[in-house]
Amino acid sequence: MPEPAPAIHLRIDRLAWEEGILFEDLDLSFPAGRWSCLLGPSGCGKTTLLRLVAGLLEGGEARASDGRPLDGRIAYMAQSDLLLPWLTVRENLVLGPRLRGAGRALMRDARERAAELLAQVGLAAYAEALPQTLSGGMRQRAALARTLVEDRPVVLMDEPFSALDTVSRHRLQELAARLLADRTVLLVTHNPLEALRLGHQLFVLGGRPTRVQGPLVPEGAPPRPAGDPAVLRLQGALLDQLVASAALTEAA
Amino acid sequence: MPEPAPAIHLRIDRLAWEEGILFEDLDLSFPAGRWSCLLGPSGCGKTTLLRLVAGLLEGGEARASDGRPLDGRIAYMAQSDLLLPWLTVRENLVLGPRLRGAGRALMRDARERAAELLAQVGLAAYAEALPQTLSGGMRQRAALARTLVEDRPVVLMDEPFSALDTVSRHRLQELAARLLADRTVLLVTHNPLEALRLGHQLFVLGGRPTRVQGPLVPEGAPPRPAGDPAVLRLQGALLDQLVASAALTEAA
Amino acid sequence: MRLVRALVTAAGLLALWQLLVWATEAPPYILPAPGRVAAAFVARIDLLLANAWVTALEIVLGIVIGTLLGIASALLLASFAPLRRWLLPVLVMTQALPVFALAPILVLWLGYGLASKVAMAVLIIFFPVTAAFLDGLARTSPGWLELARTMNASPGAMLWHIRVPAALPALASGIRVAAAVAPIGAVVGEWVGSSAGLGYLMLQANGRMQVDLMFAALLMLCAMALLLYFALDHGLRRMTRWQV
Amino acid sequence: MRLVRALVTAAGLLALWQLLVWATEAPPYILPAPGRVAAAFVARIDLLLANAWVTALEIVLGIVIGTLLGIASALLLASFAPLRRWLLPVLVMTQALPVFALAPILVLWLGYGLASKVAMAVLIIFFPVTAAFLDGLARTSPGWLELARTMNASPGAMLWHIRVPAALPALASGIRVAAAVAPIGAVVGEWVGSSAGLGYLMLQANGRMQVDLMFAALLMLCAMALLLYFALDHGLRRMTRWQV
Amino acid sequence: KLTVLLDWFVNPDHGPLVIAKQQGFFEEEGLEVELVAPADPNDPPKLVAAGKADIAISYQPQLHLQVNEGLPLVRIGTLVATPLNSLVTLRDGPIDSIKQLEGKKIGFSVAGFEDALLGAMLESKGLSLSDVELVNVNFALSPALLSGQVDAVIGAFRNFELNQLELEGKKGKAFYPEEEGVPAYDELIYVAHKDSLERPELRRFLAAVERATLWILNHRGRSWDSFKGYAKELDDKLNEMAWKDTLPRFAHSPAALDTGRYARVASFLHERGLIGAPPAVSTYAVDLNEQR
Ligand SMILES: Nc1ncnc2c1ncn2[C@@H]1O[C@H](COP(=O)(O)OP(=O)(O)OP(=O)(O)O)[C@@H](O)[C@H]1O
Ligand SMILES: Nc1ncnc2c1ncn2[C@@H]1O[C@H](COP(=O)(O)OP(=O)(O)OP(=O)(O)O)[C@@H](O)[C@H]1O
Ligand SMILES: [Mg+2]
Ligand SMILES: [Mg+2]
Repeated sequence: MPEPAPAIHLRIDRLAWEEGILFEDLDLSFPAGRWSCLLGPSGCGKTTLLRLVAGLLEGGEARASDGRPLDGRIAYMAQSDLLLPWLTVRENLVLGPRLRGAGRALMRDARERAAELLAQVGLAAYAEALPQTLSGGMRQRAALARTLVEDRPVVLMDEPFSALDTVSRHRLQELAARLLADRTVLLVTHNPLEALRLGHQLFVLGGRPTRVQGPLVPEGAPPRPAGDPAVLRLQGALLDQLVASAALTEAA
Repeated sequence: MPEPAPAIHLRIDRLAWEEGILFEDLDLSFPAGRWSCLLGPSGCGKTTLLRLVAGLLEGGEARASDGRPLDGRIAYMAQSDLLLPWLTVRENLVLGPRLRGAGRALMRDARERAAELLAQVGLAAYAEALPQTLSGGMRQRAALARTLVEDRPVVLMDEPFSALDTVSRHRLQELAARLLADRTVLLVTHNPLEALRLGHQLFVLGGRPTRVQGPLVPEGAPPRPAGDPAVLRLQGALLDQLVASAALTEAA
Repeated sequence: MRLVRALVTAAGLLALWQLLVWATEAPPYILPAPGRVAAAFVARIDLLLANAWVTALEIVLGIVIGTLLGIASALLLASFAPLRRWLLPVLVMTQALPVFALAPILVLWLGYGLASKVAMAVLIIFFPVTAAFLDGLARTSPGWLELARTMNASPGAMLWHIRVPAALPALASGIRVAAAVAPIGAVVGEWVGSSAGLGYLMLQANGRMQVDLMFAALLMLCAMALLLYFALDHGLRRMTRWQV
Repeated sequence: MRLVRALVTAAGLLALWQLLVWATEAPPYILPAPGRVAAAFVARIDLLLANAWVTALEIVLGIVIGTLLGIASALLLASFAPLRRWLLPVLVMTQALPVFALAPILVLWLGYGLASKVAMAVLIIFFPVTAAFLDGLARTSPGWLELARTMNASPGAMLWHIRVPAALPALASGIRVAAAVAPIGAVVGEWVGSSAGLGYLMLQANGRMQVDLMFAALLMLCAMALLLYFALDHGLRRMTRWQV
Repeated sequence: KLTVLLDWFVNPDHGPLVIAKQQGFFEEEGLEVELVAPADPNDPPKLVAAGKADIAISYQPQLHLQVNEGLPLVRIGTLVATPLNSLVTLRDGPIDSIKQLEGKKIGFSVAGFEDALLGAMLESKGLSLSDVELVNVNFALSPALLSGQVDAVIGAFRNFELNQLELEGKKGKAFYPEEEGVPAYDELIYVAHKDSLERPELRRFLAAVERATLWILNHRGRSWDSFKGYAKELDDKLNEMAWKDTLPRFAHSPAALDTGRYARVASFLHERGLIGAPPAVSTYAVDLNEQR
């Protein structure tokens, strides 16, 4: 990693769409070098939260604990894959360095890294394919690989494994956990088990305006095996929280 | 339902992309009025199979057991939501009847049905919103509602719940199971539990060229509760099959 | 704010113009200074207005008919691929036909009146519209088309409910180009046996070396073009409001 | 197959032309029958070719310069929003300026040689290119732009690696229109001041009442326009091959 | 009702037509006359030949070309009975004689016979067409000359371009074709369709323009007022000057035909290769008042 990952503090005074207030008077802290998982009913604002941290949306203030700007230290994997249709998978993977005008040496490094990651996400054979010819899960894997090529201290991922089958999902979770072990990661997921396996702490969002509950803090270091007692113990509690937050969101 | 749902037979002689042969010499039968779930590693050809049945791809022959053409009896929910950005959610829901040039009476019926379904998928408040202002999960719910408005005897769904949180996912599974109880349904999913809850029979795809294993047939009528012994019993076997098919696919 | 910007732009252009006159020492019979033109503008305002009115009518008719024809031909060509293969070359050819070669033919068929001038404007306008719209129609996202197919959309419904709305931004782009070239279309049309209109006035003033009057007419034309463009642009933006 | 189609289209058009001549009883000095034109074509082929060569050069230069200028101005306007607000009206105005009004000025600066005609063609070509490309650049999917932002792309890199490729189909559409109107640009240029070229030949033939020769030159021009259009179209398709 | 296609925008050359309208001479002949200005002077004869108008204003040399190409046109009257066309240079420029044009640029506005005209003029001074460079400058004869883009222009009307130059503060020097080896011709003539010669309206039309011509000659001062009253855009300095210069050149007897003049120009054009063997003058030029 290029530098130690900072903690992140997010402060939202008020964020409203036409349909009403989404967030109001919210303070959140995501500890340094840890995975924070965000769960909650569809439409509660998880993606919006990530976009605020990434600086893609006005209306909130995200600060790094080391006082330096976050800009340039974030890798963001959006909910849709955003692969560029005119670039091959390989070219898509090194889009970041290319956009930053990386020199020859940097580009070579990035290309090597990309080739490695392509193999690790199981797309080695598709390096020269255009994204349009890939299946949904393959596209998502390519997007994940691109995010990992970025090699940033702060990583925001919006449902990065949602289109994957159980087996690849498991494998890629391990891969991400390993490669992003000491990064500050915000992971949006709908899969409670995934959150329990990967998160140092879990936040559950819900209600209108959306409030944040938690964090739930499973014991032990991620990635935890699915059968880990810490996971099993918290599973019930997490599910209860999710049901409650869904009810809360709906009632409003 | 307008008419009894037919069984479907799919015959593929050979289907190849640039990267190699995907299917070869394959015969599949999906029984009438039953849910068939398709599982398998990412990129193994699940979407392709659905597209073949829907008649969107050349290379396979799908026949209905009643000998009549399938054309016009299929509702297809693709992996991406395909909501039209210039139509409101409500208008997107009645796109089918509108495209078929439905008369006033039919359109009124469709609109009523759409309003009902919007409420059932929890989007009643977003009827007049444009799709771009919805979250990922909300878009998927709208797409599901649109598929259900179609009210066809054969329904093909490609990972219809993948972007949903646990609670809504559970609720919409019930909804779909209820509304499509006696339809011939092909459901692509990556969630083994989902398949076990919803499927009358489960097919696992894998290998290169892709072969189809199964069907696995859980006891009892779907939707089965998550704790159902039939589900728990088969869970291990299914996972083993998935791991095996993933390995098989990778080896090639 | 907008008005301010418009005024500042205008002032800037005038300054540039005056500078050009000074810098190139262009004689007044080639590029008259703004002051002279303004004087001519004021002195002959009745003449200018009377002729502008004629041209405005031609422009509006040309835009309306040209756009409608362009839309219709794009729809036709998009619906029937064989037709496209056969007729597209013909459309391209119409663009290469110089007006004066057609003028006697047009007059022969349409007379000296408004019709032949509007026809000329239409000829100039309709290709950008056709080309842009056709391109938009051809580029509809295949996912939507497949969805429509599974919904048993007739080709007509598919066109109307999917391809046309999806191509509206492209059409808007074409109409913008058309709006910008419409005035020149009308002016060129007035070369086809005319006795009124800004184009006529310009030719006539040019022939008499009343270059200041000619530039005054030109100014009038530019003002009309701008008005038309931005009015249409405003409307087109509303039409494609769902667009980013 | 393609050749067959081209030949059949040509034959069809000739038949239509002949029919038109019969139906409207257009006299040969207004619309000569295809036979007469063909005869003139064959008889004066050396004259036609010599002049076509001049015009072709003007067209090609016009296309190249006009497209490059159009691309450059679209890039500039897309990069700097304030610039767009100030300069777009000016661009629109350039479109409304009838060439003949500018011709004396252009000729004054560029002389009667190749330059003034190329300038004329450029003037006609560059707006469709600018407008279409600018539109494409403005409509880049916001998701990609946000991605690029999180990747710390400089505005330049964002333009070059995201917005430009995303706008290539729109640019292609603009270039197609430009290709179709380029010949008329060159001809109008020749019309205003020249001593060679198909436009000059047409004027001359028209003055001598050699309408059949004029139409032969027109035919030549159409053929050149078609060739240019389809050659460019072919190239443009390759350029946007990732497109559906 | 008669439709008359002018050769160009209404200008002092069309004096008798405008005055006949203004003074009601056409009405008195029971005619309703519409004057239409085209943009291309070559169109009116074609349209008359095609039956789209009754009378066109054309140029005598043009008529020979038209007839040669088979247009069914006949000259029925003369509007301006002398050449107007001239070769013009700037008086304070370097060119004082045709001889000095060698190697120079000459601008012209395409009408089809400039090269014949110019060729004859050059050859009378021992030069030939290949010694000069001809440039089509279309609408802009005077500007091209004034701005030095060309050294001379052919096709300039002596009643018009010379005044234009003067208004711009320059003096032009004109070389007259009829003084430099070109046979004299009628600059502006009325042409009608071959098959319409029996129409009584044509003779009444000529009678009206004859009256108008005489009226102009009798009322020089008032005639300008009457002319400029026809359309607002006519009232300017240039037209006023041109009016004075044009007055003496209107055919005093519009219907009268000088057969010899037509035969001479025809054989001149034939010699210069612009037309084939000239047909009999009577097939394309008539005096409507003869023997009828
Ligand atoms: N248009 C195409 N051109 C080339 N290859 C294609 C095309 N469409 C699909 N493929 C290939 O076919 C294979 C199967 O794709 P398909 O979309 O059916 O997979 P899938 O089982 O649905 O995967 P996922 O679970 O990731 O959605 C993939 O290897 C893909 O690259
Ligand atoms: N551009 C926008 N205009 C209006 N409303 C918006 C816009 N973007 C988001 N919203 C609204 O904000 C709310 C939160 O959206 P967000 O995408 O953050 O949800 P989410 O938690 O990511 O949901 P999901 O799990 O379905 O992805 C939704 O109700 C959505 O309708
Ligand atoms: Mg989201
Ligand atoms: Mg798929």
